[in-house]
Amino acid sequence: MGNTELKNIIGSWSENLTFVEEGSEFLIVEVPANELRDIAEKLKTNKDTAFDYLFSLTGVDYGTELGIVYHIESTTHNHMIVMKVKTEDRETPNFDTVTDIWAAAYFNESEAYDLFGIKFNGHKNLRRIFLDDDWKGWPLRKDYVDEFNMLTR
Amino acid sequence: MEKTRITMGVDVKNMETELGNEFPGNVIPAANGGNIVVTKLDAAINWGRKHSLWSLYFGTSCCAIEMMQTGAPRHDYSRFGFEVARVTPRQADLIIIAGTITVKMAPVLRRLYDQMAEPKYVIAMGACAVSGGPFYFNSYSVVRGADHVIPVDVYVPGCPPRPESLLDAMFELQNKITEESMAHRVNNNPIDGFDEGTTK
Amino acid sequence: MGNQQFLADKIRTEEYLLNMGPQHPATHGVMRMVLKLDGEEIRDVEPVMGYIHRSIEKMCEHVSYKQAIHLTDRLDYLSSHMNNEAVALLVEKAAGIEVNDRIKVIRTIMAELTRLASHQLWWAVMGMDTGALTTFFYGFRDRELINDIFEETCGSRLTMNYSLIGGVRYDLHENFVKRVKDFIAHFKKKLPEYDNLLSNNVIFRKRTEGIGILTKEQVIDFGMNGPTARASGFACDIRKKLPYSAYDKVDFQEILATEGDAFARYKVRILEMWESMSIIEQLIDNIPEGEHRVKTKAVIKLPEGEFLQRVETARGDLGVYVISDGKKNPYRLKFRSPSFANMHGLNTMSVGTKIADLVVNFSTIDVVVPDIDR
Amino acid sequence: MGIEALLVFPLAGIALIFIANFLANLISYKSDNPTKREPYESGIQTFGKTWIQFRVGYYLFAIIFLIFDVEVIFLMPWAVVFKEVGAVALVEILVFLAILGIGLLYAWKKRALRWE
Repeated sequence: MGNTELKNIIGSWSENLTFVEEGSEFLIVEVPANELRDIAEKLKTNKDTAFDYLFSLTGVDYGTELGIVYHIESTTHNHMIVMKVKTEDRETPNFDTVTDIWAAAYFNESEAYDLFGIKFNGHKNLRRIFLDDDWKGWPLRKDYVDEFNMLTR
Repeated sequence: MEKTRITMGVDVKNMETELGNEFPGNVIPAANGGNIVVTKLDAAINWGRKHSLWSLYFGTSCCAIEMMQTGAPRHDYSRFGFEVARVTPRQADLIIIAGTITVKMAPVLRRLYDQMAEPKYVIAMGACAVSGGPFYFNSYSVVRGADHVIPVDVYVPGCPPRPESLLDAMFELQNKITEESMAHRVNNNPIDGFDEGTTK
Repeated sequence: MGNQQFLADKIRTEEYLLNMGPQHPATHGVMRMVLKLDGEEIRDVEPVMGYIHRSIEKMCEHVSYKQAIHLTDRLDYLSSHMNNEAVALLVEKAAGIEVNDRIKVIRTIMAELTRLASHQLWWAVMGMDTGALTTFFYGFRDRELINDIFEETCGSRLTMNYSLIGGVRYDLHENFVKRVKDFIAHFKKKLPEYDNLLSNNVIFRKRTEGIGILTKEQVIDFGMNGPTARASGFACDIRKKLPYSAYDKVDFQEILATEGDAFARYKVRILEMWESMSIIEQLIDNIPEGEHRVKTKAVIKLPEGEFLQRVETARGDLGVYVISDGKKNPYRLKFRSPSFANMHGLNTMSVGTKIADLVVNFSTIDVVVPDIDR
Repeated sequence: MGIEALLVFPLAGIALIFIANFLANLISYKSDNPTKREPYESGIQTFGKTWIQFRVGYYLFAIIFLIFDVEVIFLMPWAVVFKEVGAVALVEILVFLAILGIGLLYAWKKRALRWE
């Protein structure tokens, strides 16, 4: 299914979604944080979209905002969509979890928390999976500085 | 019979002066360095010990594949006495650090080294174990060299080193064992100095 | 004799935690699994990763695209060529660099040889995990032949760094074709030997059949991929879905099984070895002529925007996702690792089974730990 | 020669133990550190209680195995002298095996061999 039909179907669900077409081969949907869960729910359950395969969940630091990029694919219709969620607040950024919609988000959200500090409310076991528990700071953020370990060249 | 080999080993005594501050963190010099007097009894014991070094099953990343290749039929290190890779440190004499040591893995390596039975030897295999290798710069979680964690006897360059160079490192370790003497045994002071390879 | 069932229900048993820790023969590297056990039965498996987290994604933000290719070798070192190819394809597609047919065919042959080498190593270690040490020696003996081929053409045995942006580093060695043909002839005689040694071995069958069953829905929900997912019937082969390099010019069959248990995952990989050999045979005789490298600019800058490239490695589909802001190094480079996704299914597979079954399950999802920790 | 031979064997055995230990201590490296005494659990400190109640089935299997293992040890000397002793040895061993067979039957009926 092409990007335009996808845009119409998803556009009908809520007004404050913004769609971006250029700069990427897939349709990009920017979703406000509070509507994340039910858009994700609709994406999976709706018959025509049927996005049931969470391909990847990436944490990104856009300089001022922190965001999560979901690449979701449909195994029946073989198309993919990119869903983005952003938040301004860098001290306690948090989004709703999607582990009960796609179980593939379980470790991915722990990784986003571990490397970016983004919390997911409702996640059963949110912990640092890669770094030590007493590691200070979130390493993949752009403003992470650690002269203790990191020799930048 | 004086051996006329070009030994490329770093002179243990004045290691600090040579390295200067380019190499971050303090390096734990290997304990059982070369000594002078090797009695007949030492020679007999060392001969037996050097031909039956069992390595610990410790492969963290890519070098583990080359270590397995060295154990496999073509390069077969059990021709020289490294018969088998034991799983528990209690039955291993030699730990081949095959791969990167990260900050989270360093206390585990340290604990395994402490739990190994004496006499124990260490081969740091691959650029990551020698000095952090390709992950020296811009990486926040890699210990730059396993000798910040435990004293290393033989270093093997290469990323990953060929099985032949690992075999050569094993011969180098065997030469080092022949020159060991009981008089210079490690008196049981546990080595300290584990600093995650960081610039203090 | 009274009919009192004194064994199971009367006496209360307690659960305890056991570390199947970073240094363990069955964890294929430094994966740590905290097992909640009742006697020998597993109640819960919680993988603790990060013992080989080398912050490759942070490093990629400081290096240019050409240098990033060198780092991808260390990700999933058993399919190092496909990782290089993934980043190379991404940058070529994004920067609009056209690659001639010779390069595509060389890349496909090298990818299939790497897949064969990886499956051989998996088979060797799978035998060792289930207690048969001979498979270790058989598997590695044949793997040495592939290493000779790689060494002669790419210069290195394991981390080859052979694919570049706009081609491959060296042209094929003159007796590359002869060596590959000899290897295929040799391995076609040896693979049935593998079957007699392990696949039809009754102990191995008993250890793997009916163990760790995953249905197709579970596999999709967990986001699993690669041979592990194809064993449950989920057709996720990127070489078929989104063909790249020379995969569209080759006809091969995507191996699917339906049982979804450990033996199905084993069988899928064995049959995939046959498919890889048939792909190489179709390509080896007609490698087109041409340049092995296309002229590219010294510093390659990608236009603004984001790019995704998916490649089928030996473990599943590796996704390289780049956000570029037009500079010479990527703003954010994320590797979507196949083994990291496959780890989601481990808990469902092994709850209720014994520790020995967990070893078999873990070995059949064929995990490479630096691919998980990145 | 009878009584001395009887004494030489046990004494030689005990003497060998002490000699071996003494030699080992003489030439061995001794290094002791706190972590060496802790149990080895793949490189991680053990956590959680390990002094727990586990299934009784494990204990039963161990005991039953022990019985029949010792039984096999008894068969060894019997097999060595079987040729000289002839048919009487066969009858003796059958009686021996029958008694232990009854033991196995008892365990079987008491469902000690059932696992689930």
